[in-house]
Amino acid sequence: MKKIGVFVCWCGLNISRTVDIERVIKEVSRHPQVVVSTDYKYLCSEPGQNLIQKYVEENELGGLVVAACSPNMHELTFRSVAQRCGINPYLCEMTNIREQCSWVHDDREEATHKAIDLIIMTVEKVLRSDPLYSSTVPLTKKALVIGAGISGMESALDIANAGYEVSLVDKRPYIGGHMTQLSETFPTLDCAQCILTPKTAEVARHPNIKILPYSEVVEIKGYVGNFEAKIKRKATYVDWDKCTGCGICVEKCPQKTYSEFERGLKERKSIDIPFPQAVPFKVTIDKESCIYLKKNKCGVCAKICPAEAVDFQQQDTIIEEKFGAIVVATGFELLEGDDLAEYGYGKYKDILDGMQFERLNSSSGPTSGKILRPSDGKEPKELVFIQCAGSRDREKGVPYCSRICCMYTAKHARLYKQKVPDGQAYIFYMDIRAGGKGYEEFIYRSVDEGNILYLRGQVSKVFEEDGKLMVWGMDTLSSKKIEIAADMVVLANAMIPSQGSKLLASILKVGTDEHGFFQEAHPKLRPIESLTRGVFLAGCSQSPKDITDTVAQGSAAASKVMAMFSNDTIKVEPVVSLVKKEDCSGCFACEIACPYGAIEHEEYKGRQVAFVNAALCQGCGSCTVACRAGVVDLMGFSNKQILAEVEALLWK
Amino acid sequence: MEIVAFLCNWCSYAGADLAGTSRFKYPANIKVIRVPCSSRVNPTFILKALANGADGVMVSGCHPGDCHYTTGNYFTRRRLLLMKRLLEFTGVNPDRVHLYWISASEGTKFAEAVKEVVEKVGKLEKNPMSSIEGEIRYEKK
Amino acid sequence: MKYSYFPGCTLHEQSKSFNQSTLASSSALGIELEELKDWYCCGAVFPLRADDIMSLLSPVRTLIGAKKEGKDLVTLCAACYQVLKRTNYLILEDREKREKINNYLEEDYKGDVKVLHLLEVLRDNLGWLGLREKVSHPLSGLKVAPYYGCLLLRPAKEMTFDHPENPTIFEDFLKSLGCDVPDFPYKTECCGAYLGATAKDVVSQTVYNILHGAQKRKIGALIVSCPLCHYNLDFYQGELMKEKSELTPIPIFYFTQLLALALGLSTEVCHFEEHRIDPLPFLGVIK
Amino acid sequence: MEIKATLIRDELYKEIEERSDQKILNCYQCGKCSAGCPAVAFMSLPPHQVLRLLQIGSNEEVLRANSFWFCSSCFTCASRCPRSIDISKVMEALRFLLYRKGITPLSQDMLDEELEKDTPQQALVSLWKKST
Repeated sequence: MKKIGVFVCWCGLNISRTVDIERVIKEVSRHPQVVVSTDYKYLCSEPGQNLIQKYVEENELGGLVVAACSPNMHELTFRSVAQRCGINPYLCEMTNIREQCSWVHDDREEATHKAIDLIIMTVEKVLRSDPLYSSTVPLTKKALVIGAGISGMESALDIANAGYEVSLVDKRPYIGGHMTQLSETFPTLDCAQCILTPKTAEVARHPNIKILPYSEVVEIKGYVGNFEAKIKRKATYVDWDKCTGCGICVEKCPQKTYSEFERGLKERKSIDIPFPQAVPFKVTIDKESCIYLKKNKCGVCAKICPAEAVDFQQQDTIIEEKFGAIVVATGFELLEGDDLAEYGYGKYKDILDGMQFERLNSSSGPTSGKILRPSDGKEPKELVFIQCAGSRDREKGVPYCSRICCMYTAKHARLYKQKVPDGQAYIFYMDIRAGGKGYEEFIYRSVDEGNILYLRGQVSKVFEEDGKLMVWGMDTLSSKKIEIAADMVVLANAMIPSQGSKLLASILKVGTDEHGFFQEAHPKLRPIESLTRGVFLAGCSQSPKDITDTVAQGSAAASKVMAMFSNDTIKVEPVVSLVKKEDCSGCFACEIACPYGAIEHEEYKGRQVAFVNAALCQGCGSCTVACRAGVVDLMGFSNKQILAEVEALLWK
Repeated sequence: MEIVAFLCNWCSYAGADLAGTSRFKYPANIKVIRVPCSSRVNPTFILKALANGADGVMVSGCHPGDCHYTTGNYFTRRRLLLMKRLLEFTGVNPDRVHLYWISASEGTKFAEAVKEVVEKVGKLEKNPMSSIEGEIRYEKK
Repeated sequence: MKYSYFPGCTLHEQSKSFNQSTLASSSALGIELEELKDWYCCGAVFPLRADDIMSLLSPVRTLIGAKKEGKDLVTLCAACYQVLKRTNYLILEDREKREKINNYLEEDYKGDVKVLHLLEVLRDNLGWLGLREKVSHPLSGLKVAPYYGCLLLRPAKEMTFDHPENPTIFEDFLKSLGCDVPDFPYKTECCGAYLGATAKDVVSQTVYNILHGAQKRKIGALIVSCPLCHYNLDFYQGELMKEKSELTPIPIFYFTQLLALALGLSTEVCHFEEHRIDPLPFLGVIK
Repeated sequence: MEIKATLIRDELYKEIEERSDQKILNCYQCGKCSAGCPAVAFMSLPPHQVLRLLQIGSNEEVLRANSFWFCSSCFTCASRCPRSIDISKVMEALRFLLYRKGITPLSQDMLDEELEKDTPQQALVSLWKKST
C-alpha cells in the first residue's frame, strides 16, 4: 500500500471559518495509510506548493490528497506539483471542501464531519489509483476551415501565415460570407466592401490556402490530429479553369430566378456571378431554375461562351483529404417565417429584414444605394424599425438576445437620414445593448445626427392600410399606444445558426446548444474549443456576435490550431476506457453506448473483441456500464476506485 | 441520514460548485462522488451504496440534449428507470433514488434538489442496512 | 361520415340561421351530424382561474356524453369550440387537474374525444377541391372576407385550429365556394365579445374599426363562425349606422349560410329574417 | 413611493399569482400586450402597467383600475407575449378578487327586456360568468 499525504487548505478564512481544520487533520491522521496529515493557509501559493514537496521528499509519499477548493479550480495545479515531486499526477486527487462544504453549510460540527468523510473517501480512492501516462499520436499539420465568412477567412489567413496549409470550404460559390452583403459597418461606418475585398483577395492568392467554394463537408472520420474528411464539390456546370468571368452568358441567359445575395429584392439570372467583387469571379449555374438542366432546352450560355467553359455534364465530385484540426465558422442566418407573422413579414413587400435593408443601402445593391420602397419605388418618408423581432421571445422566436441588432438598427436609421433628409426614423426597442468599444457613443451620435425617435416598447401588429403600413406599438415610457402609418418597416430579425449546422455538428460529432449553435467546451474559459478535441469554433457558428468579435474568435481559433501544429505529435489524455480483452465476449454493447466511435474491433485468440482507440475516447465511461460482463473500465474513475469511495463514505 | 450523490463533472458538479460560489445553503447529509458523466454511474454503485446503508442516492447529469458527451445522459435516464423498477421489485423503496438534470449554471437548482432529496428520503424509514454491523473503518493508530 | 353534433345554447335557441343552414348543408354534403342525446351548456367562457374546477365539469360531462356515442364531436360556435377543445387539452396535459375533475364525476374522462370544427371536417374529409365539385351555384363576384375573431384561434397551442396571425382555413373555404377573398387584417381583431351590456363603447369602437377596415377594402360581406361575433357585427352595425354616415351596410353571414347558398339549397334554411343588416341586396350581385 | 420586501410580495400579490398561475415578475415590460389590446383606449391602466404596478407592489392602485372590466378575454395579449405570460389569466384573477368583494360592473337594470330578447345566450352566460 502506498503512503498517502493529506494536505488541508484553509483558503484563508474561506474553509477554516466553517471547518475545524485542526480536528480534520487529527481525525484523518488516524487512517493507517495516511502518514502525513497537515494544513496550510494557502496551499496553491508558492510556499504551499513547496510545503507539499518537502513532505513528499521527507516521507516518500506515494499518493497525495489535497483537500481544498473544487478540482475544477486547482486540480491541474496540484497534479503538476505531484509531477514535480516525482509522483504520477493521477495519484494526486483533490477533495472539494470549499465549494461543496464550507461555503454551503453553516453548522461547524456538520461541516467538519463532512470534510473528514470526504477526505477519507479520497484517500481510499487514491489508494486504488494507478499511475496513468499520456500517449502520443502523430499529427497532420493541415487545417480544414468550414465556412469562408469573415471569421473563417481570418482563421485561414492566420494559420496559413504561420506556414501551415489550409483548406477553406464554403457552401456558397464565393468567399466572404454575409459581410459581402453589408453596406457600411458600425461603429465607424466603414464601407464593408472596402475593408473586406482586400481580405478576400489575400485569401484567394495565398499559397497556403486552398479555397473550395460551392462545397460541403459530407463526412469526417478519425480523430484529433488525424481527421479524414470527405468534401463534396457541387457541380457548377461551368469549368472554372476555363471561365474568365466575362459575363456574356449572364447577359444572354433568358431565365430569371430568386437572388439569395439580394435577398429577393432583385432577380438574378440562372447562370450568374453573385456580385461584381465576387471571389472567385466565376459563373455558376443554378440547377433548380436552368432551362437546359430542367427541360433540356435553351443552352444559350454553352453556345455563346467564348471560352467553351459551360459543361452541362459536370457532376458533383468528392475530395478526400486528411487534416489535423478543424475550425467551424459556419455563421448565421436570419429567422424567417411564421414566427414573425404579427409583423406582416413575408406578406407585405415594404416590410424588410435587416439584411434586405443592407442591400437597399448598398451602392451595388438593387437600387444602387437609394432607399426606395420595393412595392412602388417611392422614397419612404416615415420609416419604422422594429428591434428584437423574434429575439428575446421565448414564446415564438428565440429566447436569446441577437446582440448586433441595437447597433445595426441605429446605423440603418442614421444612413437612412443621410439619404432621405426629410424622412423620419422611428425605432421600437426594449433595451439598448451597446456594450462595445465606441458603441454607446455611436448610438447617441446616430440619435443626434439622424434625429431618430426611439420608442421604448414592442410592436404588436403591422398591416397594410390605405397604401401605408399601419404599425401598432407601445411606448411604455409614456404608456401611450403608438400608431404609425409608415411607408416602410424594417425588422431586426433574430439571428439563428445557419442552415445545416445541426447536420454538420453530427458529422463532426460535436454538440450544439438548445438553439443549434455549436457548443463550446466551457462558456467562460474555453469558448474557442468544441467538446471534441481538435475541432475549434469561430464566429456566429458558436453564438451571435458582431464582426469585431467574430474576427477575434477567428484568430483565436487559428492560434489554437497553430499551438497544436507547433508539435510533431499530439498528447492523448489517459482518462480513457480500457477493455480486458481476455474476458471480452465480443457483444459490442459498448460500441452502441460510445458517442465517439472509439470502440474498435480487434482479433484476440481467434475471436473479435472490443478495443478502445485511446485517441478517440473522451473518457465518459458510458461503455463501462453498457458492458454486461464489466470488463470495460475507465482509467482514473475505475470501478474499484468509485466503489472504494462509496464504501469509505458509509463506514461506521 | 447519509445521501450519496453521483454528479457528472461537466454540468452537475459545476452546478454544485456554483451553488458554493453563490453561497446557497443546503443540508450536509449529501456527499458527492465526481464522475465524468452520469452514464458512468453503474447501477452497481447505487446498489452498493444502498447495501452499505446509504439512505438515499442522488444522480445528476446534464440536461437531456446537453450532455457533454452528446448522448450519455440518455443512457442514464433509461438505466435509472429500469433500476428503480428493479428496486421496487426487490422491496426497496424506489424513492431512495433520485435522478436530476442540473446544468453548470443552475446553482440554485442544485441546492433546491438537495433539499428535496433530503426531504423525500427523510420521510422514509432509516435504511435498515445501516444498522447492520459494517466493516470497521480502520484500525486506530 | 357520421359525427356527434354539439349545437350549444345559442344555436339551439336563437341562431336558427346558423343551426339550420349547417344541418341542411351538411346533409347535402353527406356529412351526418347527429345531435348529442345528452349535452349541457359549455359555460360559454373557458375558466381562466387556476382554482376554478367547477366550471370545467359541465364541458367534461358533454365530452363524456360524446365518448359514449363513440364518434368525433363536431361543433360550430366559436365559444363552444374553444371551451370544449381547451377542456380536452387541459384534461390531457394536466394530470393533477384531471384527477381533481374526475373526483367530481361518476365516471373518469381521459380526454379521448376528438373535438372538431365543421371547417376541419370539410377540409380533412371532403377536401377543398371536393367541396368545389359539390358547389352548384358558385358565389363568383362576391367579395367576401372571413372574420375569425378570437376564440377559434387563440391560444394557438391549445386550439391548434390555424395559425393565430395568418389563418387561411376560412379563405380556402370561401375560395372553394367561388368567392373573391381579399386581404383583411382585421380578421383576427376582437369584436368586443360580451362587453356589450357593461361596456357598450368598447363594442361600438371595435365593431366600427372592423367594419370601417372592411369598407376601405371594398369588402361586401363578412363571414363568421360565432353567434356573438355575428350579433356584435350585425346588431351594432345597425346602431352605428344611425350615427356614422360614412358607413355602408356590410351584411354578416354565418359561413354555413353561404355554404347552403352555394350548394343551391333553399334560402329558407338561412333564416335571413334574423339579420339586422339585410343581406339580400348584396346577394343580388351573384353572377 | 417606499418599497420594502414585505410590501411588494404581500398576500394579495401571492394570491394573484396563484389564482392566475402566472409569474408576474416574468414580464419585461415590452408593452406588446397593450399595443395589441382592442380595449386599451378604455382602460385606466394599460395591461403592461397592471403588471408593472403589481411588480412594484402597488396592488391597491391596480385594484382601483377599471382595466379588467374592459378585458374581453380575446387572448391577443397572451398569444403575442414574448415572455409567455397569459395576461388574460391575470385579468381574470383580478376580476375575481373584486367581485369577491362585491364589486361588479353588472347592475339589475342593465339588461332591458328588449336587449335580453336579442342578445345571444352565449353573451349573457359569458357576461354573467365574467362579472360575478
